[in-house]
Amino acid sequence: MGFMAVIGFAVARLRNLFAVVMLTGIFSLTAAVLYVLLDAVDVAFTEAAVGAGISTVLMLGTLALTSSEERVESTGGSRWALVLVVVTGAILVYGTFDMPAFGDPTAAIHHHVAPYYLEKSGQEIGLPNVVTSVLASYRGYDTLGEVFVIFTAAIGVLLIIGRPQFGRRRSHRMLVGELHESMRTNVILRVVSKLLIPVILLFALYVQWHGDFGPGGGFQAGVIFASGFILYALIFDIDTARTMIPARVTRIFLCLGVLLYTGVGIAGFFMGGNFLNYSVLAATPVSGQHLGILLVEFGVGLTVAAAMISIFFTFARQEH
Amino acid sequence: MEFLGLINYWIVIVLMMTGFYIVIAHDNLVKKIVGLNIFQVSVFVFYITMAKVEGGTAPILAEGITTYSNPLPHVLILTAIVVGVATTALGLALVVRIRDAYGTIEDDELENQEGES
Amino acid sequence: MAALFSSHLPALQVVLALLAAPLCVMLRRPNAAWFIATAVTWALLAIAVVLLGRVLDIGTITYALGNWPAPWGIEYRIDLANAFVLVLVTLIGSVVIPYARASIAAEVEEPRIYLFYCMYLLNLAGLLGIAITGDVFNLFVFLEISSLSSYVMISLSRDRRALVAAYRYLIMGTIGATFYIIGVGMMYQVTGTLNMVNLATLIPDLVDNRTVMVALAFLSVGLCLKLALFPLHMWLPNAYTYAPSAVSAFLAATGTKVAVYALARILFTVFGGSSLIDDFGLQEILVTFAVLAMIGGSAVAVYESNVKRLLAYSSVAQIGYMILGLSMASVIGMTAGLVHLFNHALMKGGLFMVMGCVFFRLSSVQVEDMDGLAKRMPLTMAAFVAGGFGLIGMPLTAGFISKWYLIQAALEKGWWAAVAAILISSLLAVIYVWRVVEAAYFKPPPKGAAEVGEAPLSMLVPMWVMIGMSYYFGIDATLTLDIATGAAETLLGGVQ
Amino acid sequence: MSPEQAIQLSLLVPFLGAALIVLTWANPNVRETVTLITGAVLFYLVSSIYPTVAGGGQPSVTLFEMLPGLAIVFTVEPLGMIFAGIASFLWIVTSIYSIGYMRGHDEQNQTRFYALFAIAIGAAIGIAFAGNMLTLFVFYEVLTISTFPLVTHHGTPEAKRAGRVYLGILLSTSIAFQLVAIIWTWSMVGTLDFTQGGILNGKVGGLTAAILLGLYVFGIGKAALMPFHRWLPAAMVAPTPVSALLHAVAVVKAGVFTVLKVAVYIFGVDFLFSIEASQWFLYLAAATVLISSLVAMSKDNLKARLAYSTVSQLSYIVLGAMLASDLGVIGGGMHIAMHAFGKITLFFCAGAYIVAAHKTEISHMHGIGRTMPLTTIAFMIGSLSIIGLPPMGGLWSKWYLALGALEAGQVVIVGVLMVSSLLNVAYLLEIPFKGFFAAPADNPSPKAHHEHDPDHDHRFDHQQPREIKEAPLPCLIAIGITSAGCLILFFYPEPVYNLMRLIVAP
Repeated sequence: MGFMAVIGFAVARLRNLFAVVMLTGIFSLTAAVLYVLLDAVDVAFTEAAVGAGISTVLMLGTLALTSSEERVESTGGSRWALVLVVVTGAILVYGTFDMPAFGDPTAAIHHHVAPYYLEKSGQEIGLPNVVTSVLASYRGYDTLGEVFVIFTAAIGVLLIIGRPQFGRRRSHRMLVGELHESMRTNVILRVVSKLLIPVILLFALYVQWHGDFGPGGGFQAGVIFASGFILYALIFDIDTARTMIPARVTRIFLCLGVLLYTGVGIAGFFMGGNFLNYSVLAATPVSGQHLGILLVEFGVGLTVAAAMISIFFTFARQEH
Repeated sequence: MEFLGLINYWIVIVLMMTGFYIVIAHDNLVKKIVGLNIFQVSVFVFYITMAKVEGGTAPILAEGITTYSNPLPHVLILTAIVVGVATTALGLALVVRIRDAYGTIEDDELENQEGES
Repeated sequence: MAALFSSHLPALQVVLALLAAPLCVMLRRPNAAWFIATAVTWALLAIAVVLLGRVLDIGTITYALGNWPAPWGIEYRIDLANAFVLVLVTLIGSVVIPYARASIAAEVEEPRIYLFYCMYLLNLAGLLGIAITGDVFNLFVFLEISSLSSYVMISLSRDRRALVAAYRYLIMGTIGATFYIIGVGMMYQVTGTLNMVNLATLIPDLVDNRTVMVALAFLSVGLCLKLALFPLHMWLPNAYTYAPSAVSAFLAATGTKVAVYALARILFTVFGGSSLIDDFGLQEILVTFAVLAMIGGSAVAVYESNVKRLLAYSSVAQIGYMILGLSMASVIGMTAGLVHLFNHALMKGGLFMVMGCVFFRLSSVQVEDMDGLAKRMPLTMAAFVAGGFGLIGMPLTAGFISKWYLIQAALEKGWWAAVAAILISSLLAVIYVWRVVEAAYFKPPPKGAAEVGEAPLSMLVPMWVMIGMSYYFGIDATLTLDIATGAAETLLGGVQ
Repeated sequence: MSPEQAIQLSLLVPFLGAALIVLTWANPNVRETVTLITGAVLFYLVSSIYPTVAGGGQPSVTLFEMLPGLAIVFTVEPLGMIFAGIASFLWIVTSIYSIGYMRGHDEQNQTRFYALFAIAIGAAIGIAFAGNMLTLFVFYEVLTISTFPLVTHHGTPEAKRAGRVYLGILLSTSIAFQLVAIIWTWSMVGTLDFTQGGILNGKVGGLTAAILLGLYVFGIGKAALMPFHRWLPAAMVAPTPVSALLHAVAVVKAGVFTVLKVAVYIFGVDFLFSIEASQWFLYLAAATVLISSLVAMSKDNLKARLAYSTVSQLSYIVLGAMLASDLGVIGGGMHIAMHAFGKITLFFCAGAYIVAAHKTEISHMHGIGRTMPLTTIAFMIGSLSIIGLPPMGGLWSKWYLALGALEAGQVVIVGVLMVSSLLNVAYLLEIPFKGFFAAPADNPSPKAHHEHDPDHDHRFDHQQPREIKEAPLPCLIAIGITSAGCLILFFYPEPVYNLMRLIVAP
């Protein structure tokens, strides 16, 4: 944690944005490690893939498109900013005084809702990974909402920079700057990645289906799958990567994912349950839950992967 | 004794505030978004920290394990992370467009140009 | 079939819009997308009305998503308060969307239009989701859906300043949302639940808990950022000024209103049971800012020469009215707040639509470009006058009703300063409305002014429908007032 | 036809008339016929209610609830009967007059003029028949808004400036004071219906009552009580028929009418008498009477002088209300009628001078009686009525006001009445005297700068024609009717008097 704090300050001070972005990546990685220590394996997984992976790539892309140096700005307003921050922090610290001590098992937080999940989800859902059960079933509606958030973002990015005429004409190799140069010529890298990428994609599929038992699930799978492609695009050529999955296709998958999720939810109606009730989908509630979660997780995976790919390529295509 | 139990929270707060400071104090639009990320990530850490149970394990049911950490915050944060990346993506897209339209990504320079236009 | 769906209306209220959004993307045709958006919005209005009727008949409706009982699952909980808001949002949407067709076609590049309607549907879904849910974290998720889509919609206009406006809105909006989840986290930490009703039952035992206090503070600040309460309103004027007209009309009439509702929900349903709000002095703080907003907003509006920004600042002031009403924490004050929420949505929506028509013809909303416009666009400018009377609070307009109740509530409390503020700000309203009216009616058209005609019928009709409604509810306000009073009682009554 | 139907129709007719006028814009003759017919129908309807009211009945119509428990209600009681009767009758006369005036002066957008005129009258009727304070307030504001375009009719810069003053004062007073007073009353008493004996009677303490009274009296800006009187002189930029009917009768009388209503039905005479605050407003009114009379003297522009005279005459009525004595109220009510006829005659004459002789400044009216004898005689009659000399109706109202003052033990007020009558003599009779006795030749040279006054025509300054040149016939007819009215009201004041008695002693 202290390490994170250090990074935080470094980010605040550094002027070179590339360095800043890299540090942010490391920051999320450290956070991920921390999550593992704190038993939040799924979160760690996602944070690593999303925070350290996707956002970093996106930021690099943006820097390539804008400027990589932060101008030394006049710190006129920042004094007030400091005051504001200190005050907010003080209030928060004040708030902590009645918080349960760290890890205290007697805290209210662990005794109201959570135990139910831990005890009941075994019979009701029948999945060892409680997080998945809660995510996909008990609070499945939140997850639906979140899939729509990512959907919104993907469409939004398409809307905002999705049309070539808005990018200034530049050769796309500048996308990830010099880094890119070396990568494209580096034989070892190419060979390794050629071998690596299929593995990544396979791993993504594994994560997708394994999510019910161990850490993993739709998000992680989707993100990993996407990063596989992005890696390919970075090392080889964006155009070929694009031809493998044209914009149309990503867009279709984007929609199919959310439609699948919502569809499963609505199927609940016809089987006589409420929205997102999986128990009614099959003969026994448990198998119903299994089926439902499988389907929605797949939906999530589809949308997330499609969204990530689409966002990435929309940034990438700025140059053409 | 009690305070030892709170130290984690305090560090988290420091992290949050660093992020928050970057957002409001810096003029560079990308930097602002970086700050936003740090701010949010530290909030996630806050959630995960509160979920930890002394001597508990990851909430993946297995024989012989009785105490698990609290799964609900994990779920919430999974959601929040995705929301975060979505926001980041949108923000960056806007930054790119702003750069195209104004030729700068420094907030105060933008304000000057707005004043003129 | 009908019976089947009628039992799932609460879910459909939101899901229908969610479902329609990807369809728009897949169809990739502006007209088709517009058609879907219209059909869905109207369907949603029907649903909202039916739900309101049910709530009036049988009281609060709850709907457990996935049949998981609260607090373990997420539940939809519809009482008068949110039924009222649902009707408001869908109603505005139903009027704006036919208007949007021509307006958007004029202000957004053709190839993006079908995606725009997808965004609109997502935004609608988000707002409805906020209004209908009974779970604090679920509220956050839908808050984000609506926010992200609004950022996008704002950035779509051809004016480059829209980009910066959208970016600043994004930064401030996200800060607000983050504050909100910090608050949620703290509440969860000390109570262990996310369900509003459940929280409401647990919090009273924790009144002197500092964590809860801070949680309340962060929740309020976060939501106040979203509803642009002075001094957290900085994002609003530019966002409303540079967004495409239809978007300004829709957001101005719904976005902040839903946030106001959310604040009321948190303050009175979740924390209502506890004495926290009083010990905390939150009431005084809110009232102070509300009054400042009312006077400051109107005062700035007087000097604005861009009429859309003028309206935006007047919104800042009018939000002050609503918060003033809420913070009185008395049935009549709350009624005033809620009824003003509704009336102002109609008036301001209508006025922004007027500006849309003007922009459609003049491609400018500067007041000096409107000299003598009344001769060239009589219907449009007449609508502006009619709507302006509403802002001033002339009798027979909806604005009169809200003002009547606000003043009555303030008198009941003996808050003379508040009464004075209301009066000052409505006198300022006279000035800023009149500046436009004088330009349009008494100034001669500038030399070589473009010979423009009226806006197309597809824009005029919805605009007048909106204005007309604001008069209907000003002439016979019994309906809105009865519902608002009921809603106020449910909110203040805490949990039934 | 039942009085209830009559009420509904008489509220409907003016607005229908306005619509028809707009529809028939193409053909002036049809348009003005429509105006006249509307006026006639309206007057018939209103007078058809008279027997019921005179018989002590108070027909009432409830339209719909605007706020829960607060409806739009119309109830015709004697005071409203008087006001409605005068307004609707004088509308016919004014329409006749304006046909002559507007054509003789060929004003632009006459359709807008006639239509808004009709709406304004409709609003006045609404005020007259209003059954509770809310209804009254609604039509009060409608009247303000609908008369604004009439004030700015000429669209000249100074018309616009005047319009701003007009709207500014009337709106802000009504929003800032009157509305608050109304809502406050509502939240304290829970009703706003005009009820005999007053609804606040005994419900509120002295201080509250005093504040409320202040809010009401100042909130009713149309009553032009100083310091909120400036809008009335400003409004004189309007075409003369507007000044005549609206700013000598409909609008200003709506103001004082509202004051009387508040005094009689919201506070109740006895309760008002018990509030010593009513004293202050009594003296304020008295002060207004004197000051504005003095100002009137200093005005050379005839319409401006008449405007200030109106300001002072209105305060007579406020004074009558604030005396809070039966006779005072009677006097006030009667003065609504008497002053209406007198003042409208004067304005008609002023308009006639403008149309026929293009003269607006009194200093130019030497010998005008030779060219326009009838007009000047009418002016004489009107003046006498305002001054309150027999054989003119004005006598009665002043008489009862004086009695009321004595009844209330306010000898000072009697003195005020005397003095102001003398002032009236001074500033009103000046015109007919100059008109008849002053020789046209000795046109005082210092007024040379008026040569450049666009309003008047140089031919008339240099060689004064001896032959009669009266205003157009319609104008003369109108003038004849109203000045006759002044006389008739002297011999038959009973209708008005009896109605007023009903109020104080039902």
